[in-house]
Amino acid sequence: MIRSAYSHPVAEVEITELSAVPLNVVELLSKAHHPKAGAVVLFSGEVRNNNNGKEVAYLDYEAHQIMAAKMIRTILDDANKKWPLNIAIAQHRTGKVTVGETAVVVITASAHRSEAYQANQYIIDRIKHEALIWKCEYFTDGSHQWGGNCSCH
Amino acid sequence: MIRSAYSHPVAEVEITELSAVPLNVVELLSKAHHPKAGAVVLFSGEVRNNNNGKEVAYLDYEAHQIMAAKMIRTILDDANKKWPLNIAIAQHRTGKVTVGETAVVVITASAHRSEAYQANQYIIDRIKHEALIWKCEYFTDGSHQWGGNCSCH
Amino acid sequence: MKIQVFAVLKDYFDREFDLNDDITDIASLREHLSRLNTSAQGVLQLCRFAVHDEFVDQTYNITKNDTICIFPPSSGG
Amino acid sequence: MKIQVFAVLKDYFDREFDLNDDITDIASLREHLSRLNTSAQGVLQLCRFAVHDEFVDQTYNITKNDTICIFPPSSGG
Repeated sequence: MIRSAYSHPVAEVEITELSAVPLNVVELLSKAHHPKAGAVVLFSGEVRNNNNGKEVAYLDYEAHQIMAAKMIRTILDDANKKWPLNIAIAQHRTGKVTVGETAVVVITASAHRSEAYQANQYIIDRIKHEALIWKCEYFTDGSHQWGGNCSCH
Repeated sequence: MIRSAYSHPVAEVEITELSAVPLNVVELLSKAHHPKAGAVVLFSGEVRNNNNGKEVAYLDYEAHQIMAAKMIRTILDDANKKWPLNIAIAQHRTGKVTVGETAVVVITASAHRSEAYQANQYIIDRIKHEALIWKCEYFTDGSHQWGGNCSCH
Repeated sequence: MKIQVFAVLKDYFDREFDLNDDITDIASLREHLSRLNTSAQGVLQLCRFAVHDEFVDQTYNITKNDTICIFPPSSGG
Repeated sequence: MKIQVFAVLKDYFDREFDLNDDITDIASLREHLSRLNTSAQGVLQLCRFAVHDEFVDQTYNITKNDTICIFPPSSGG
């Protein structure tokens, strides 16, 4: 469960940091409104059909559920300390994610847009580098590759 | 009508640059997928309930329809030249927009997220500064103020 | 010529009006309007002008049938 | 002690297994596993370790009932 902001007036949104079922980006966005927020920025990390010249069949995400969820909460808290955000939410898929599906979504909202963009990028950068979530790419040629490089760096 | 990318493989999305009716952000987002795009960034500029300490009742946007639409197309084209985007769309409201409603939306998608963020910010910055669209704020105290500062700079 | 004004300029002029004075370029038009309503002088200094949906500069030669749009600084979003 | 490995480490070890050897800290555990499967030596050098859902460093004293998680470098998204 994420409380969607830290020290500022907040729209309470309850979201699990990790989800084993497809992320409902549209529903998350529809929740991400706040009367004091003039700027909403959404990032959706989606599975591409190719990586390093190989055709991707699907990805499989493994996570240390407890620690990964806690790290995402910490990252969101840190973002809320750095910027005056009205909303900061993030959700990451686990399990099999097919081409075109969303693997991770981050939504930030603030009075002015510069903060919403900065916080959004900060959150996704840290989730990608720090959270205990691993990607395995399965290619159409039958091979697979554990992530080291993420699909959208 | 916007063709959603310039010199790259494109998901064709037909969107009017200006809309006199509420923007359907969720529908725009649901269109903004592309098999080669690993990163989708959406910006929604929404009407805040206050500005400079005064309570906002609603905004009213006036545009030079033909020239504003053309400028938005040019800005999107320029973004497509600067970054390898799969999707670049933007839509701006005209007329009366109430608190919490979206005044402008920009969606960009690219293989990697850095380009999607950069292009998104570039597009909204230029739309805000260059497009022939004017905002008039109507406050709950009955006063009004033609824009000079935008509500989410 | 026909004049169309936008946004805050509507607080000083009609949205659309005809001018039959002998004004031949944009610079003179701006001076003329500044005299018509001195309160608008400051904002007129910041305005851009367009004819036939294209921006024109101060030296543009106005013809009788032109419609001239006058744009204050814009602020979208 | 019980060992749980994640991601690419599953190509080299079982997902979860018991070790009864006389290993007392994380540094020795890493060495031990590197000997068990030399192909994993490189990635083990990059791994982080956790006990009871908290990261632990190389000097952590392992007790018999600990479950030790071993995490390769992560790459979300």
